[in-house]
Amino acid sequence: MLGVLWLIPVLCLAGALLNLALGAAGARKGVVTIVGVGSVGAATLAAFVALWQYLHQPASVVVERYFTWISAGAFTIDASFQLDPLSAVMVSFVSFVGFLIHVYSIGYMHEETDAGYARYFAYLNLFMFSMLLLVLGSNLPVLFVGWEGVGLCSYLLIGYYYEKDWCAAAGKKAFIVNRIGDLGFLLAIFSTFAVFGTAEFTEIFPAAAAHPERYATAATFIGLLLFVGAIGKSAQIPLYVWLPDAMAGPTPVSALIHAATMVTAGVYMVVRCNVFYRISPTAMLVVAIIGGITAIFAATIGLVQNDIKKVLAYSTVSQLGYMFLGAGVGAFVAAIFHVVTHAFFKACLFLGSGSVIHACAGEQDMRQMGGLKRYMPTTYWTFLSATLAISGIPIFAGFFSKDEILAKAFAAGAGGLNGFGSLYYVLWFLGLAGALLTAFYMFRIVYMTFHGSFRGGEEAEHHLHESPPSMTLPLVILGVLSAIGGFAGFPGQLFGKTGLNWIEHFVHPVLLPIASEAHGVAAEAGHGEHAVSLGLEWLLVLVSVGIAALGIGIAYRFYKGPEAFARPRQLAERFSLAYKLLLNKYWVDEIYDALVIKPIYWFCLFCWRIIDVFIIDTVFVNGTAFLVELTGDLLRFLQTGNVRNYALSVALGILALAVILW
Amino acid sequence: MVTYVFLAAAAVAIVFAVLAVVPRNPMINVLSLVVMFFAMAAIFALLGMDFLAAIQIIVYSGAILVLFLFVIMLLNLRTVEPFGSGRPLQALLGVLVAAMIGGLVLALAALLHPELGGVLPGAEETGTALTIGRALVGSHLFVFEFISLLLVAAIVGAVYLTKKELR
Amino acid sequence: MWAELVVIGVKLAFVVAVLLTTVPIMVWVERRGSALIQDRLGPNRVGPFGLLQPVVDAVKLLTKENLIPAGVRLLPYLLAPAIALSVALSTFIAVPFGKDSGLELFGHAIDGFIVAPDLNIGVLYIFAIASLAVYSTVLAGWSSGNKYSLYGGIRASAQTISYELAMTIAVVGVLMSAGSLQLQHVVDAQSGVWLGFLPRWNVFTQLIGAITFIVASFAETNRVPFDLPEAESELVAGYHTEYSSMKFAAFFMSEYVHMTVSAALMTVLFFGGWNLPYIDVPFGGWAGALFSMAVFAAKVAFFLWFFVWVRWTLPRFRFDQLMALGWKVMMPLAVLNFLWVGVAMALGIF
Amino acid sequence: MSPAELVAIPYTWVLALSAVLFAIGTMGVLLRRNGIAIFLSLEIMLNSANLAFAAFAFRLAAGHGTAGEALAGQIFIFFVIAVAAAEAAVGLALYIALYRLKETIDVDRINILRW
Repeated sequence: MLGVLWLIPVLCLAGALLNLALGAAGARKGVVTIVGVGSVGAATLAAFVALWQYLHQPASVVVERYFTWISAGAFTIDASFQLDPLSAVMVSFVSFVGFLIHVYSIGYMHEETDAGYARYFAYLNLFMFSMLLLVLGSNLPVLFVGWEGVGLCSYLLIGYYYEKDWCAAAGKKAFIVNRIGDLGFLLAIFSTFAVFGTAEFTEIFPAAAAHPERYATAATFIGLLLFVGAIGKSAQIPLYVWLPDAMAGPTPVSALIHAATMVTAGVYMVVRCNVFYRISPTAMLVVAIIGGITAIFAATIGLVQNDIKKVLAYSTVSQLGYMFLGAGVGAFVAAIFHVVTHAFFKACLFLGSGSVIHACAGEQDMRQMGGLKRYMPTTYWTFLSATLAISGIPIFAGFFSKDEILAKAFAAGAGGLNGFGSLYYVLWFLGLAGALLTAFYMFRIVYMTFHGSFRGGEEAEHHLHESPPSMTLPLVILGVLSAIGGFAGFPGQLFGKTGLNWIEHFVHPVLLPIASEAHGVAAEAGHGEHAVSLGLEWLLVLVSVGIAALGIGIAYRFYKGPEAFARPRQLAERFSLAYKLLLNKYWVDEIYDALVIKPIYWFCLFCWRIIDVFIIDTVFVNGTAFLVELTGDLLRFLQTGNVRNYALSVALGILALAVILW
Repeated sequence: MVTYVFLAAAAVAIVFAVLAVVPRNPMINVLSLVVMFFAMAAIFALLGMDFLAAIQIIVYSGAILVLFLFVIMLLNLRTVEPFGSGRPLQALLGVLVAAMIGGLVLALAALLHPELGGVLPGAEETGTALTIGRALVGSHLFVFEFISLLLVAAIVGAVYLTKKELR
Repeated sequence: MWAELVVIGVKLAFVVAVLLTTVPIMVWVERRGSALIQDRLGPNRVGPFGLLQPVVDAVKLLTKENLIPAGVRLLPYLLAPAIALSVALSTFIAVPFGKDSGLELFGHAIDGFIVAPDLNIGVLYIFAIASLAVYSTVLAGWSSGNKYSLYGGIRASAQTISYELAMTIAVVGVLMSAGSLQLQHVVDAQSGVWLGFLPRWNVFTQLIGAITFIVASFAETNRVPFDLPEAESELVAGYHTEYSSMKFAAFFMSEYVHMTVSAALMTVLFFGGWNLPYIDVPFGGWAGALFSMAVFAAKVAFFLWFFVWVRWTLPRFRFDQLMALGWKVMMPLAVLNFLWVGVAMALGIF
Repeated sequence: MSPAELVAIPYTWVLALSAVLFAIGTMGVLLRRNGIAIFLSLEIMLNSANLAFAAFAFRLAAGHGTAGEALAGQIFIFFVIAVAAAEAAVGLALYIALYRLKETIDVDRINILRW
């Protein structure tokens, strides 16, 4: 019935291959643009067609099987896609945002060489293919293929400027760190096969939901392993280190891969596997704790960074932390909701920053900016709307999603979810603090970049200019979306009308009902409204809004007006140690370097110098050769060159043989 | 009767084998080898292998040794080297080794129980030719074909080697 | 046992006598025939029609001085003519020359008018012996210590070897259709009628084979048009340049004996031996035997005349032409005949 | 296998003959310097080997084995002869090439192929 489902990724794949071919053939930018953007546009169209068809048919889950991918004895893996509320939401926004960013890339990358341009779009299309595969896959292996695919593309795109070795290094870092997570994911897949005998979502989740007690331990195990994978892909503590470096890639890439889509794959996966977490309190708690800590931790680092993209990167990390916090407190729908809104405003922010960097001729240090509002109004306004959204100002998208997560966290604390009530209170508080910091550093960006006077010097000031329409158009669309997109999840329960929360009702079927009510709280955590009274919820809303406003105010005091930059400097001097700590990102990279990388390096050095060079090369290889040469030198005297001697020796040999055999 | 014929043939064979090895004139070697092959053919015939006898004469005497004659005539060899000349050690060892190998087999022959041999019954008019032919294109077909391949290869190789351009 | 020996001895004597007497007759026929063809008289002084001429020639050869040139390698020089003659003579012992219907001689069965009746590799034997004819030429040419003789010897041997192949392969067809290596069976297989109207002679069933064989035997016997080894008129007279008197006579006789044997082989292999077309011999016993011998002799005589006829009709080939003919025409033709026989036997045509 | 008529020759005699011939041939190979002569001695050795085959085929034919076994010996001799023909052709061609190159086929003077 849904014929177009397979079309969505395959279109992108075709675009990618075609672009690779074009790049090899040395085609002009125009052709590449048509192919690259056109294919993704077509895919987006197909996605919306599929969505439309899906909405007009009863079944809540549609699985399309195409062919048997692996068949080994009893166990087979089909290449099959699944369309259910969750993947529907993901597909639609992934393809849409992806399309916008493709359009944006036309303007942003137009200075590249033809070959580079083609390469860029080929990778980008390939990424879209992998991401859609990931989202659509109806079993863990297919999902994993997409998972690895996006990893590969992120590596390729981070290292897009491979001439600069720090870019290449960043790409390698991302790839390697992701490997660690992928190991966990693989183990999870294997154990899933071991436990359930299959990896089809439509089979394992109902099975697990039907017998929660039987599968509790397995669920804990698998859930934790899956979460390891999610940590790697979604840049959570302790594996978040690759994401800030990933900013080495072109800004649209940062926007698409490292803000909007790929990094949220982990969240998607956790939500997809919500059943495991809901029947295993431990796993759930771990998810929540990691999420909460990451949220605050990354936010603190973001406070003092001066590279605009770095700040955005750390904010991404902390927002991802929020999403996991949501998942951890059982607000899976809220988490997905935040994924969507975050995709909107964070993409908008990155594209805006990209436009700014574009204007400042590649300058990324905010201290060299300022007063850009005059020169690039469109960018400014869209950026501002996105900033308000992320800061959680009402009406704007981010408010609804983030506030719902916080509310659910509080509700979990109040409801004593899985009996860890107090812990969830702490997490809620961390989230709140994170919100404050978020508001602060986001407005810090706004003020340092767009307000005040330009600090970049005259000649730089001359060619400040608004970006071309191909870049501003996506900005506008995303800005509007980040303004109004939140109404998809309007918290109707505040007004006693639950029906208003569209996304809640749409996605909720994904949360399969757990059979026995032993874990009733988990089931109930889907709708947290009974945990806390209506008044308390309103209070929470007001608190978070106030927090956000407070953050904005502080930012205003620090970076706007006459004594801008004075106060932060004083603070930095007073708490110089803390300042250094934050500025150097807690020296996490250095610690990892010392604890992990150096030992491995030394080990490799040992393998190289001792084992390879000495033992293998010297002793074995050259030693053998030397031995052969020596024997040759000795034996060559037998080679008289006289045939008759040879014949004689042959005869002697025959004689000896005969005597022996006698 | 048969026994005497055999002994005579054997004697001829041995004598002419020696003549084929010892004299320094290659022509004499070849000619005596012809005679020796005739003796061999006679022995084959005595052992009831008449087909082999014919083949022996046709192939060896009629073809191979003629080839030798050609080469000897064409190269018109002047090398008159006394038997076993040069390298006395080589010569001594050679004689010893050869004698010992022959002695071993002789000893073997002496140890074995001297049973009388027999003639393979063949069709009246074809003798063993028919049976051998059947076996060649029957159970031994592959080797037969392979031998023909080998001969073709040999011909090509010989033609190539003796081309003037080779040098 | 002794009786057997006697029988064999008688046969042998008979055969040798016939063969040797054929030689002078053939000499006379050759000379008169050439005269006839070239429209001259030929020898007509000694005896009626010069019939005694060969005898005189023989006397001359016998009484000539037997000189041995300087620088010849004596042993092979003397060996060569002997080899030639003995080879030519000894091929005949496997050739049957008459129909045997269980006759007796000295109260003992003569089983077949053939010297070696139970030589069951018949034709193979003939080829084995014939393949030795090369030695006579090679040795003669080489031992004469004369480069023209050497060239002649090499020419002759090369020619002999080349055409031997074609000859053998051509005969293989006959042996296949007869299913035997022995010539008496080959002859028996040729009695009767083929396709209803042709005599079942191999010349009809395997025409290509017959032609190949005849041409090849011309080359084997060093007769025109293939007489390069002794082309005295344009090349120096081949491998027996240095031979004179009786040694030369030996070569000479061997050639004619060879001719006779070839004629007999043609008769036996391709022209039905002593079989007459359509009619089989009317009376048995000695009469029948003699009659069959007469038929056989008549055919042989015809082929001998055919040799002479061709010799004085055709010009001589050049050596390269000869080789080309032998390898590029005769061999393929022979193989073609071989294939044809195989196919025909598979299809049951004969 | 139908009862074969015996021949009044012990097969060991044939074997002994082959031994003697083999020894002679070996001596020739080891002691002659003329390449052609060496080749001839080689042929003698081949023939003696053939004779050994013949000896045992002879014995098998006398009822000590199946007809197939007895025949195998003769067929092997046939193959040996064929191989000998091929070998003679190639070997003599080699000698001719060699003679063109070095004006001799004295194997003691063809010894440049060494260290």
